Amino acid sequence: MTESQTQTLLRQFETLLLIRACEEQLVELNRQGAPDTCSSIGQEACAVGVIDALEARDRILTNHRSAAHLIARGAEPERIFAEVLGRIDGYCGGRSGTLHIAARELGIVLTSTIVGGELSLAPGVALAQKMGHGDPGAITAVFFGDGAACEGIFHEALNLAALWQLPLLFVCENNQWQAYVHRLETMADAAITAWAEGHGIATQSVDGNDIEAVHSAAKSAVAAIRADGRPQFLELRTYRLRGHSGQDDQAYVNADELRYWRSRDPLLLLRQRLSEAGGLDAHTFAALQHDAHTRIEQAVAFAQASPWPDAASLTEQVYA
Amino acid sequence: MTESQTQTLLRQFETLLLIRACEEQLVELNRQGAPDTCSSIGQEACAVGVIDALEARDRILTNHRSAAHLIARGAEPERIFAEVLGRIDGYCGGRSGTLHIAARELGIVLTSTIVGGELSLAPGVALAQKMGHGDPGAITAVFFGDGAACEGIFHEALNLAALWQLPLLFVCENNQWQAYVHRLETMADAAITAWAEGHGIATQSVDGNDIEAVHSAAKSAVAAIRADGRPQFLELRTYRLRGHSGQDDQAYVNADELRYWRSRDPLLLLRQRLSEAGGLDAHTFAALQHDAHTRIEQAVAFAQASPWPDAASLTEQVYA
Amino acid sequence: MTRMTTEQALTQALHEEMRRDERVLLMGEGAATKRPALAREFGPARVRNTPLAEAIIAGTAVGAAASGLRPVIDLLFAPCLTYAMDALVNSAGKLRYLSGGLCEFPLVTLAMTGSGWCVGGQHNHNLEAMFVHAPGLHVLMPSTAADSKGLLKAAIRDENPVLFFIDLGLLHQEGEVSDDPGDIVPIGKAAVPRHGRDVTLVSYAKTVPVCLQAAAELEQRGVSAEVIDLRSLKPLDTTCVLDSIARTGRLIIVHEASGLCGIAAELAALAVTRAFDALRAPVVRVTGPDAPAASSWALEQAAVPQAQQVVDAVLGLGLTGGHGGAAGEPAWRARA
Amino acid sequence: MTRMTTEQALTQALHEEMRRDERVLLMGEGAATKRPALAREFGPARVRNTPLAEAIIAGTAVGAAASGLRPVIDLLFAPCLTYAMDALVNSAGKLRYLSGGLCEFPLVTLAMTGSGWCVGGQHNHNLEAMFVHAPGLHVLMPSTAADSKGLLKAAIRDENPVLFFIDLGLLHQEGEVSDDPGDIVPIGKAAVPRHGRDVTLVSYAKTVPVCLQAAAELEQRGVSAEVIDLRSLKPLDTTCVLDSIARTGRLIIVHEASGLCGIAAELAALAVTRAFDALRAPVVRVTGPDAPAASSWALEQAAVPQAQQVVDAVLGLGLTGGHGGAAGEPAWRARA
Ligand SMILES: Cc1ncc(C[n+]2csc(CCOP(=O)(O)OP(=O)(O)O)c2C)c(N)n1
Ligand SMILES: Cc1ncc(C[n+]2csc(CCOP(=O)(O)OP(=O)(O)O)c2C)c(N)n1
Ligand SMILES: [Mg+2]
Ligand SMILES: [Mg+2]
Repeated sequence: MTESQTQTLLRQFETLLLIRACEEQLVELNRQGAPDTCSSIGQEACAVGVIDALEARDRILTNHRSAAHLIARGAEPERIFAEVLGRIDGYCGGRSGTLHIAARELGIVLTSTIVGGELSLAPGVALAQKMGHGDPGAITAVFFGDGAACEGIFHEALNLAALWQLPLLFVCENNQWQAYVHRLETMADAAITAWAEGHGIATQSVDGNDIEAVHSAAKSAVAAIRADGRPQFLELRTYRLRGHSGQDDQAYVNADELRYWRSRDPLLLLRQRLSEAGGLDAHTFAALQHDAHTRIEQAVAFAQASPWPDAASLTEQVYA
Repeated sequence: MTESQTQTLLRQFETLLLIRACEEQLVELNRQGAPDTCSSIGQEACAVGVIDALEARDRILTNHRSAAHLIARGAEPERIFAEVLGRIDGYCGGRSGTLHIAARELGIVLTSTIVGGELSLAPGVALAQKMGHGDPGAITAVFFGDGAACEGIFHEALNLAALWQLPLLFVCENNQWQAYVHRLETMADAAITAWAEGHGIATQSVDGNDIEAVHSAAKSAVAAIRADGRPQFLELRTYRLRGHSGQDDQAYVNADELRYWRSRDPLLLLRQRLSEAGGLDAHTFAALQHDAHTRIEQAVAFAQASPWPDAASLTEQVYA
Repeated sequence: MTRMTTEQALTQALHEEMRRDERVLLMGEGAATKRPALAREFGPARVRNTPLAEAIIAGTAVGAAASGLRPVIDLLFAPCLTYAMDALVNSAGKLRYLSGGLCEFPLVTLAMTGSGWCVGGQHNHNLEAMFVHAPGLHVLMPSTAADSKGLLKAAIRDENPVLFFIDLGLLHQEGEVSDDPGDIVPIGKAAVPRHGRDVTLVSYAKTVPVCLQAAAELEQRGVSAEVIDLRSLKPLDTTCVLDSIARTGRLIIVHEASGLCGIAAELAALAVTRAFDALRAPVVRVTGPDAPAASSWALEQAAVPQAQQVVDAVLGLGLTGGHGGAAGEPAWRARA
Repeated sequence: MTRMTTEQALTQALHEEMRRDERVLLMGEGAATKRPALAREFGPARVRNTPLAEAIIAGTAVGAAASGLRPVIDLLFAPCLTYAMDALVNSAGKLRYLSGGLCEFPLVTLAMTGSGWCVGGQHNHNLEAMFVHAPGLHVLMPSTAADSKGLLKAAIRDENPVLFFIDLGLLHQEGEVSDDPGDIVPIGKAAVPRHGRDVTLVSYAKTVPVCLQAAAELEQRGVSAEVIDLRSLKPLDTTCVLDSIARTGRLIIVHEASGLCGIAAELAALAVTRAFDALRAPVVRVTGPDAPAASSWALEQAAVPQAQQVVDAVLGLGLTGGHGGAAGEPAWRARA
């Protein structure tokens, strides 16, 4: 590994730590009575690997499981926590809560928590880019789950993107679960890429817990889209290490499967990789983790101090 | 050709003639002010070839372009015309009109004119069969267009049918048109079968204007479903020889394409085939055609004499 | 002014607005085929035939609207909107609010509905009230060619997602239409095509001419009826309706859609919550039944309010002392 | 009688009905995972986890219902119904009628909605009025554990397609529930949990307890309020409501959904079209706003009618002479 590669991985590792700390804190807050959230614990490498392959001019759409995408894109944990807690300083002034956070200043332009909603909206964002709105050469990336791939809108979005040659990167975080249903109860094993390939879209399926694999697949997909303007498809095989949301105890999860994927925790994998390359000793690791936790503690304090939105604003911004 | 093959084809030819005469009469009635209909002129071989491969115990779902399916299944033209004209003796008492005709006595159990609606309903009909309702060993056939294949529900229906191993025959009459849009403006050329194959469903694509090809493909698909209980997919490549509906003048249709497909009119093809096999001389042909027209004239007279539904019945049968 | 059909007026509105603003684009199943002059002038990037897939057409329009374009989508028939409900109701109607005002969705959705063509309940379903009930959307349904043009232009210029319903029964009716590309009809303002003193008839779309006919007949019988054409169902011009009720004291709402949780319910509620003291008689709803649209001409006609029913309803209020009770409402209407 | 939560009561209803009638099956995303006892007893053919695809779940239920089965589907959250609208509105609601009565669709669709969990507008949208407006469907939304059980059982036995809305805010509230598997609560009958003379408070789901609380407070102030729990939104128990209005002369409708073309509009219309002479005061709607549900607890609470608002609305009718005009309605409500 070159020094610069190590530096990149180290920076990415810091982001993974921040996301993990954020998600763990959200679970803890929920345990204390704050609103429920869908954590991306176990899937952090997908978010960071893909978003690091995008540029500031690019646009992103995400869904209910968005904290990792937000943080990978540089969102302030302060404003994420404020949003989840329903406070005025949240990215959406507390209106969204955890489920539909958009942050246009970061290029995270639309978020839908209707499963498949992000897929319905993404071609339009890419169409606007193709028709000259936004920065030249910009593309759109849409994050969605394996569950969303079961919705009919997935098929419609793939067909339109292929047909109209839209600069759109489909990123399926296949975390094996669709709320309380295992993916293999809903589809054949290799179904998702088979469906995408049925639309003639170039497809890659990679280990979503290996950030280098994700990052390099994403980079090549993004380059291809910028070169020919056509959509690309990325399946990231990963795992939802916690329950669907909040305090879900995963009682319905096969213990062996969970054990297997825990051993493949993306943070563990990257830490090993960095250690082996001599880029991360125990001391540095402890320091980085401490930084992440400190940052999150500050964020929570900020959020808890943020005022509630004024009830008088209840019907503002329904209409333009 | 064996004598029995010739007899089969001759019987099928009579049905084609009856469908054609029916459709032409519907166009003429519309010209005179009766409601608009979507004619299956050019697609008759699809209906007859598939439905002849089914048994009485099987169930059928169709859509807005249903006259051929109805007649192929033995529907009385009298009651079809009465239905189109909104009269009490129609299959649905005039409630449906042309667009949603169901005829449960014939096993044509549900018809939706929402494009894709038939696809949404069909797995449920097949599920009931699989779970022991209806006749043992029965299967369901659902007819739909290439346009319907663009709707997301197509993907959802394929996935569910494959996953739950439903005894369901998907029959896509790919007539190259989706109302006023050519199919190739909406999808890649081989898209429909590629989509079905993406679901791991066994697929055949045959010349829909060649009734023997359709019939033999349908027979093998039906046999396969009865044998293993899994869905099968049939793409019938055909052509909508008239406009989308009523008096549509097809001004937007490429003249060469239309000329090509007119030369491949399924009635023409079967007539040639029968003539070559010595099963149909000019005299017999004229006699058969005369019979078909006479039957249709009677049907129209019946329908026109049928009373209008009573306005007092307007809100009956909304609720059970 | 030029005489033209509603269909022509709508196409003209599209033409003018696409010329005025290059961000406007038209998408739909057959949008280019059916409006070839637009396709020629603005090309395939701005006038797009789409796959037959309402959900993605609508979703794409919503995404594009949030990203600098101003899409108009033609979803053909109102019942097809059921496939586009997520994009329209959950995305266009809610994401501006839920994001704290971060985006706007300037987009127009066209859909036809209404009786007259015997197409039956899966192509003819007056479900506009569903979109009035949902937050964040505007809903228009004009009755004249002129309003169709002027309101469609206003809708295209509006920053909100607009549902624009076209009454199939009015599509080929002619009217005088303004030639000035600058003329629009403001959203949210009702028209009063006939002034009167004794009773207010509120309607929209196909039943506006029905009310005007009823008003003419009522005049013969010494009753002066005011006719209000809502045009815009959301926002509703409550001021216009309340002013009229304040003068007439009597309200009859007439429309083809079911009255149950429909516009008629909303206006009756408006009257009894905000004009109670002015009301001198029961409000009457003369609406379509709680039933799908039957295809048969005989049943289609029986479902659509007719002028005579409106006249009977008015006379049933005792205005000329001739009738009493719920006259004018056929039996099945009693349940709505 | 056994004390249990609404959630438990619903599961018990499913249990009993699946035992009684082997045609009943349960399908949905997580249906088997979340009700493991049912899955164990009735097996994977009758308790089915489904792919995440509401349109085909609903369509399959409709097709199966027409073919001898009696499906119950769990579509989780009301806003997800937007994906299933074609199957529910165009197929289940219309195809019986359009086929001339050839088939029936005995199926139940479960969906949760309502405030209390800070989930925001894409999981919390009280859109039950859309299904009341659409023809051919029944719509239920109970307020107690007992009614939840009894009505779900009735819905499963009914030959019509039923939308069964579960108020998220009531899911874990407990109540006494009948143990007799033969007990059902008839569809279309309102309950009157409190009788009164001066004013009728009509509500359903979460705001029924709100009205009961308001009624208790009003009693302190010498006002006797009757509280009607509709339970069934379609068919509506108009007789119960009209009888009450005939006695009290005053009507206040309270619900969390938007009032615009909502149940409140329908009931206000009912009053002014069919009980005009009995009305002694304006009808008042105390409802949620014409806005998506915001996630923030502060805004969620501001959107949901509270007992004090109901009390103020009643007092605003001048019943004790203390208040006048539109008191009790916050400013934004004036527009609805
Ligand atoms: C249309 C729709 N159906 C159901 C839900 C409830 N729900 C929220 S997330 C989720 C699981 C989604 O699975 P997947 O797409 O794989 O994403 P993941 O949660 O695994 O990230 C469900 C069922 C919803 N929000 N929208
Ligand atoms: C969801 C929906 N969208 C649009 C329509 C209007 N429409 C009726 S038939 C049709 C074309 C359907 O094309 P296809 O599925 O190929 O069937 P075909 O008419 O060619 O037999 C259209 C657009 C409809 N009925 N339903
Ligand atoms: Mg998943
Ligand atoms: Mg076609």
